[in-house]
Amino acid sequence: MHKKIFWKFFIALAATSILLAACAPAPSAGGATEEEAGCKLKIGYVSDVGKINDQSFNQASWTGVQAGAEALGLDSSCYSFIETADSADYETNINSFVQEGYNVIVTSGFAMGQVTRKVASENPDVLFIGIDQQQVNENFEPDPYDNVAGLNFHEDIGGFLAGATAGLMTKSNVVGGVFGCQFIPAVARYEVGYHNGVTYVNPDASIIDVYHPGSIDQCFSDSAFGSETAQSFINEGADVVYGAGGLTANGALITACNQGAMVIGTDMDQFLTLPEVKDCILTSAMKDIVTGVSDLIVAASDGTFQGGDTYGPSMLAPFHNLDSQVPDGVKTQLIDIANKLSTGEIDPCAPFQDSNPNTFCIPVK
Amino acid sequence: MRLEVFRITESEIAPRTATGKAVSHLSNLGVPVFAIFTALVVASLAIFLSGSNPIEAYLALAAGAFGDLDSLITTMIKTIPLLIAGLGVALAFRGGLFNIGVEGQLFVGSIAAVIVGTGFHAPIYIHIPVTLLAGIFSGALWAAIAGFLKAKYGANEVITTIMTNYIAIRIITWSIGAYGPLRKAASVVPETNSIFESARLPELIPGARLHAGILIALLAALLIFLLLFRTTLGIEIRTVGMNLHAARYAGINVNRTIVLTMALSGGLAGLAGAVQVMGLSPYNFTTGFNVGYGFDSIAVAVLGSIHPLGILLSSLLFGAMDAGARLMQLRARVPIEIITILQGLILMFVAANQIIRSLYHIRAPKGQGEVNLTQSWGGSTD
Amino acid sequence: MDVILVGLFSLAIIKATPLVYGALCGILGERSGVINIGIEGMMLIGAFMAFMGSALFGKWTGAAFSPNLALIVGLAIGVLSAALVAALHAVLSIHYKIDQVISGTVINLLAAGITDYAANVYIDPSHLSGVGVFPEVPIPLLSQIPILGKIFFSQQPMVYFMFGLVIFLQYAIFNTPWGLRMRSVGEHPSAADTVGINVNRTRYINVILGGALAGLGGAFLVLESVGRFQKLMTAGRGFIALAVMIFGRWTPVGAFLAALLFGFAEALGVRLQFGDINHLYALVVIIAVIVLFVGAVGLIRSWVIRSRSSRSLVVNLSLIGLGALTLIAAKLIQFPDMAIPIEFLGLLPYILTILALTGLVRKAVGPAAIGRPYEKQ
Amino acid sequence: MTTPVLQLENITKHFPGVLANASICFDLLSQEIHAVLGENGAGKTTLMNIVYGLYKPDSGRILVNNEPADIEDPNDALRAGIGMVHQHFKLVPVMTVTENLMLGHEKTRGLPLGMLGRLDRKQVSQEIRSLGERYGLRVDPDATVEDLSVGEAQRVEILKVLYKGADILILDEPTAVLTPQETEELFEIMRALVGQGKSIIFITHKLKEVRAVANRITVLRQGKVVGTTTPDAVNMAELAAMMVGRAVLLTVDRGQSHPKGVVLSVEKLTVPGKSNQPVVNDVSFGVRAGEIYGIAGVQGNGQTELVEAITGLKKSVSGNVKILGKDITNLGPRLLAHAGLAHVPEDRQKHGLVLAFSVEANLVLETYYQQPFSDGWWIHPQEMRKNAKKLVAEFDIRTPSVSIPVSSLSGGNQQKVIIARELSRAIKLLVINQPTRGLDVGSIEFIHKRIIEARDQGVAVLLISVELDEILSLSDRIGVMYNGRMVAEIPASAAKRETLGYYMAGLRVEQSANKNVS
Repeated sequence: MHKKIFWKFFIALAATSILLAACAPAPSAGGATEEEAGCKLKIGYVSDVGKINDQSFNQASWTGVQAGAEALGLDSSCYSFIETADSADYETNINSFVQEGYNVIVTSGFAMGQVTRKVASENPDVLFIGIDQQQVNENFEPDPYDNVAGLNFHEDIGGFLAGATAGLMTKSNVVGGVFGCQFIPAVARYEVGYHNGVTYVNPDASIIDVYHPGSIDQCFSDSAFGSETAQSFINEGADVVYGAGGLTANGALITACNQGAMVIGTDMDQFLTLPEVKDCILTSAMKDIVTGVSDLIVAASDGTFQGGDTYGPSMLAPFHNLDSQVPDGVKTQLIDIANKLSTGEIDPCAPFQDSNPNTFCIPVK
Repeated sequence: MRLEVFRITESEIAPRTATGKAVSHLSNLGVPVFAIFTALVVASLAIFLSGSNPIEAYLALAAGAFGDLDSLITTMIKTIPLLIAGLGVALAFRGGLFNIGVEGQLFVGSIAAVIVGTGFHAPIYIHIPVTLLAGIFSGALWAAIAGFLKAKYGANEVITTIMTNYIAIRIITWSIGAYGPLRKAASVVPETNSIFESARLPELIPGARLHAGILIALLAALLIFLLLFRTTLGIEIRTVGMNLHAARYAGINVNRTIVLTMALSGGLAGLAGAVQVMGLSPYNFTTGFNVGYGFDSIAVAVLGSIHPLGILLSSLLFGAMDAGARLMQLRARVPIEIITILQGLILMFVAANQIIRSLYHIRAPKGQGEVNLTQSWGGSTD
Repeated sequence: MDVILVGLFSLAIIKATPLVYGALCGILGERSGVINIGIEGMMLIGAFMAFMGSALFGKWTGAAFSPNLALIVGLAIGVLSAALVAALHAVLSIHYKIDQVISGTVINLLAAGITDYAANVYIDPSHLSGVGVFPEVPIPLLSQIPILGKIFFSQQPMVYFMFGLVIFLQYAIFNTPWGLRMRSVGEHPSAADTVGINVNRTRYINVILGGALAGLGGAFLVLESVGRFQKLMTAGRGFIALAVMIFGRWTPVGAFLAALLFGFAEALGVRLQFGDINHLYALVVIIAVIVLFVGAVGLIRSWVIRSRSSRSLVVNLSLIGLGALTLIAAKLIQFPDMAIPIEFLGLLPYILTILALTGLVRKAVGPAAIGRPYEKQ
Repeated sequence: MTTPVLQLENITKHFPGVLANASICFDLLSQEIHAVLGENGAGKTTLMNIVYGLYKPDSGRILVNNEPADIEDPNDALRAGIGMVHQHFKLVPVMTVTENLMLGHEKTRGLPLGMLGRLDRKQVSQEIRSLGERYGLRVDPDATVEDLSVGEAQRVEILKVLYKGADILILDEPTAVLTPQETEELFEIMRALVGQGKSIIFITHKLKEVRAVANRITVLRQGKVVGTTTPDAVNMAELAAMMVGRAVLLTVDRGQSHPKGVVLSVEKLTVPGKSNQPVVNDVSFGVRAGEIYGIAGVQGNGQTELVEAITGLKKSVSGNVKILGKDITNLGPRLLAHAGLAHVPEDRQKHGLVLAFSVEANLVLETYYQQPFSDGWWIHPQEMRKNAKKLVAEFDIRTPSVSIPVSSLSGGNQQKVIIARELSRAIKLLVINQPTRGLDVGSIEFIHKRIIEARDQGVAVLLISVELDEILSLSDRIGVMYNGRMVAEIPASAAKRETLGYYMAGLRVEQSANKNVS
């Protein structure tokens, strides 16, 4: 008896879903052959093996694409994305957009740097924007292509500013940092910069930095690891916790926040992206991918697009809710440090004992 | 006296099995086809809920997999590792072992191929086979650990292979990481050096990406078929898999067979890893490489009813889904996770074939031995 | 040193908690004869739904209720959802008699796919926010005990609940009609059948109850640890839980101790990154502690349980002696400064599992009827 | 004594392809022992499983105390006062006697928490003790079942049924695992139970036992009732004819044996069991070409381990085994096969066959790697088929095709597959363990004939059986095993049931030991 009802229900469900499918709007576009009216640009985005909604640089990149498209007034059918599941697919995925007739292709992540340049050299008519991709040849010599813009950031500067903030704001003189994959240079730059920043303003502070020991499928996505690690920082007396490394770092920020510590975010202004920490987040070490990508897309549209490396600004996000708790002295000191960093007076990436060698920092100027 | 015989007579049995053969072949093929269809229907609900058009999505999926020559090539490239690794999982299943460690063995095979492929220069006809063998042997050796622990201590291979997976992946992550010995000098990316030209698999059609790995995979399928069903070792593996006690009784060295089965299974996984680094540009191992093939290959093996021919078809299906996912995202804006859901549903409907049979009124074939894949969970091999 | 120890052990307990919940899920299933490698998936669904429940409740009711109520609602929904997923596992493996390992694999695939997908299409675009975590509740008086008080009695509610559950299940599995029936179904289902126990119903109930416990483990990650759902946040804990279950010989207390050892090994891996402990020294110490632990557990077993097959007194005492001696020696020796790569520090739990399975610690034999669907002859 | 406590009316039960029970009528009077006699496969166990609620009949009804009873599951049966002692014990090995008895009807103490209350082991073990004293069934309630002997385990089974308050007891082939003396004890217990108001259905295929203990006898054949009678009304031969449907030769014509040289010699063999205690202890004997050496003994006295040690499935710790003077101690099965050993194992489905494999594959299970089936690496399927076709004809294996899974054959035909496989090789020694367990009379006759043929061709045969009749009718010499030792060796001509029974029960051993002391 029960079984029959179950099957009837099941069949009904299946039938409805077919109907729903049939009633849904008809396929809008056939493919490359049809030029859609209203698309003055078609923008494609290929993510790194992380996911689009990683609340980190993949998400920022895609948000940047959307922002750029909106600025140009493009219909949502004019831009699309492919998430990469396997690093062996980078080239196929980029080429898919080429074949579908896209004009601007955004790829994110240093790992796709060489592949993006390869496809770009084969398709000089298509413009490419590579995030975290230095335009260098195999011997690390600058080698710009006309149709590839590399959007890069000095994460070490961002990390240094975060570290300085932490070092100035800590009362217990213990600060912690939870980081994603130690073999990813951007993460290493944040970590080394952070360490140097704390030491610069507060040489007596003890700094506890922890990377996730796992492989790429874990080290950015293990939020429980971040959380547990933050908990142990609190047990050690830390009162400021910095997190850089996707979901792993997010876990650390939320837990540290719940435990009453102040936290510092990364990449985006995490006051906005991680509402759980809005009452204890001091600031974020911003890497403004969104504006950077958006600007480059607009440039692609109005013909001002230039190949080669560009560097986005590295800065701190507003203090938001904690603004009143940050003394004016600290604020001026941070501005001073930011200036020194921008002139190269401070080297945020200076190696220290046992520091991560995987930074590949580019000096300012 | 009442003396009728109520047991079935031979004349009753005979026609059933004669036609039964044809019927069972038909329904053997029918179940997976209907299972795939049902999975597509169920998954279309999820696609619809996310605001996309399921039909558009599936059309894009098909176009991305078979739409043009380039898509076809992508499908074939995706099929290669799934086919080889799927054969590995199936071989273990045939021997009564569940090798969840394919992921790690595949990594080990890739790394070994990289070490040999970048270790020395040699003529192509030496370098390629040696590099392939390095992948096979390293994967085999890594898997044989679990086989040995099973044979010697009765340690359950599901748990040990999960653990050896973690161990392999962590060590390899270290080896290409910031401090690792295999890290390509002066590279921003955590990657190894590219293997030398002499150890790269040649492209079948120059410039078309499709490399000789497809031939290796097909050859592997043929060899595994012959091994399982035409050799004495195959009989031994299947006997151990079906009935450990009878195998022991028949004088088969059960412990040796377990270790050997595991090693062969791992060898195939290692081969899959080696073929990947030897066949795909930029011919090196990097972070994010080959993630997930180990687990997909389990689904491929079960979907292919652990038979080389079936696996040929199921790996093609999964390869096509992986390949088609690009256009499905690009054209229909459907997140790639739908592929995982789809694969899970297909596996479920194929394994629970009664659901499909009762939905579509397919009769079950009689007298077929069900393969119990987990015969010695937790216990020793006694 | 106290601070380090307290830190290490409270971290170990936090890391152990989801593992214990997962292992208890495995125990209920396997004790009644159903393998569950879908623990990972059930935890993931539990985590996802606990977040959805608490966050949506918090969002819809605004500040009308205390956030703890939202957390409790989330907890309930997470537990129920995981139980529902377990029901799917039960239907597939008991009713449809499909291979239980395959059924578990299906659960894992579907859970990963569905939660990822739902997070993409709903959580992220809607900027759904978590409502915080359960607060720490130090137990009066007990939390004042030096060291132990800080480790065991200054925790969050779900940690205490885990302690209680371990003790309760240890009692219930071995001393109540429910436990007796469950074990009989896992050991000799046809014997249970002949005395009127409904084998399949018993299995359904226990697999589903187990799913609820896995849901607790998942909910813990969201409601006490991280504070929001993150994709694939279980990160393999369900599989480790399986190993914990076997290591703990299918008993709740055993699983708890095993999980603690795992948690400790992992916590140590993290703690050593702090940079204030010599890595080699730590390694020697942990090996000594494990030897001590094994000896002590063996000693307790042979005294308390009078287990027939336990190791001899001499072996246990010499293990304890060896461990203690090593500890003292480690104190005296000056170890060279050497940083072990963090990837290797993280390997300890996995190697421990393999050692546990090879019977170097103790031979593990599971329930006799495990993995086989019950059919009347 | 005259009121029926249980009546079965027109019970019919189909299984796929088989009509197990055809419109069976049966009644059990109060305080009677009613035997249900029939061959294997006659439908006895099916009928009783229906009474006990494990199967649902397709049609027919059950009356208990003249009231129609709706028995859906064992709980209903127990509530109606029906309890069953199964042929294969339904006891959980890792649990204690107390736990096994309370299972399903647990008593708790302390707070009334229902399923989560505290098990009252003390109270129940007290009850078991007093129950045991009342019926003369002594067991230690705190012992773990896996540590009990077979006889003890059976007593636990009977206690379990009594403990649950059954008035009607169904005993399914209870004597299969007992010595003649233990059987006699069981009969005493049965009479005592009947004396105390219980009624018993006694299922068996052994004619002598039926005559010894039953008040009435109902004979089943091929799912139907052949007739109901009393022990006084029929003689053995008539009963046998009712059971089998034709006149049966109760003895085997084994002719004269012509023993030649020693083929198998076992010297001081000791084999350890699970807990390293010897389960085969210092056993010595020899088997000569052209003779059948039977080993009698109650199940679980070391025969299984002895066979496993001789056939290479288990390692011995001391002593040695020789075939034709060649030391083969602890060699693997494959080398033993080369030395001329054939082995028909005790459990054909566990050891003897791969059920999922085809008949033809099972027929080459040990020889698949040899000529002509293989040249070492590749196999030759057509040779295997040829071989299968030949053996199927020669050994009268009833199968529609040689390529179907052996699992779809009947038990008798499965056993024939094994015997065909073993006898088709060039062998010097045949070790055959429980050759006819669970088979129909036709197959039994066929297999016995084949064993004697093998002997007459000069093969040395080591026959192990718990069926004393089988040993007596086939063997030329008989050894008796008790508690891991070979306690007697008697020429068949001098062997009597009673004497063997004493040895099997270990009585003579103790007596002789006493003599030695005094």
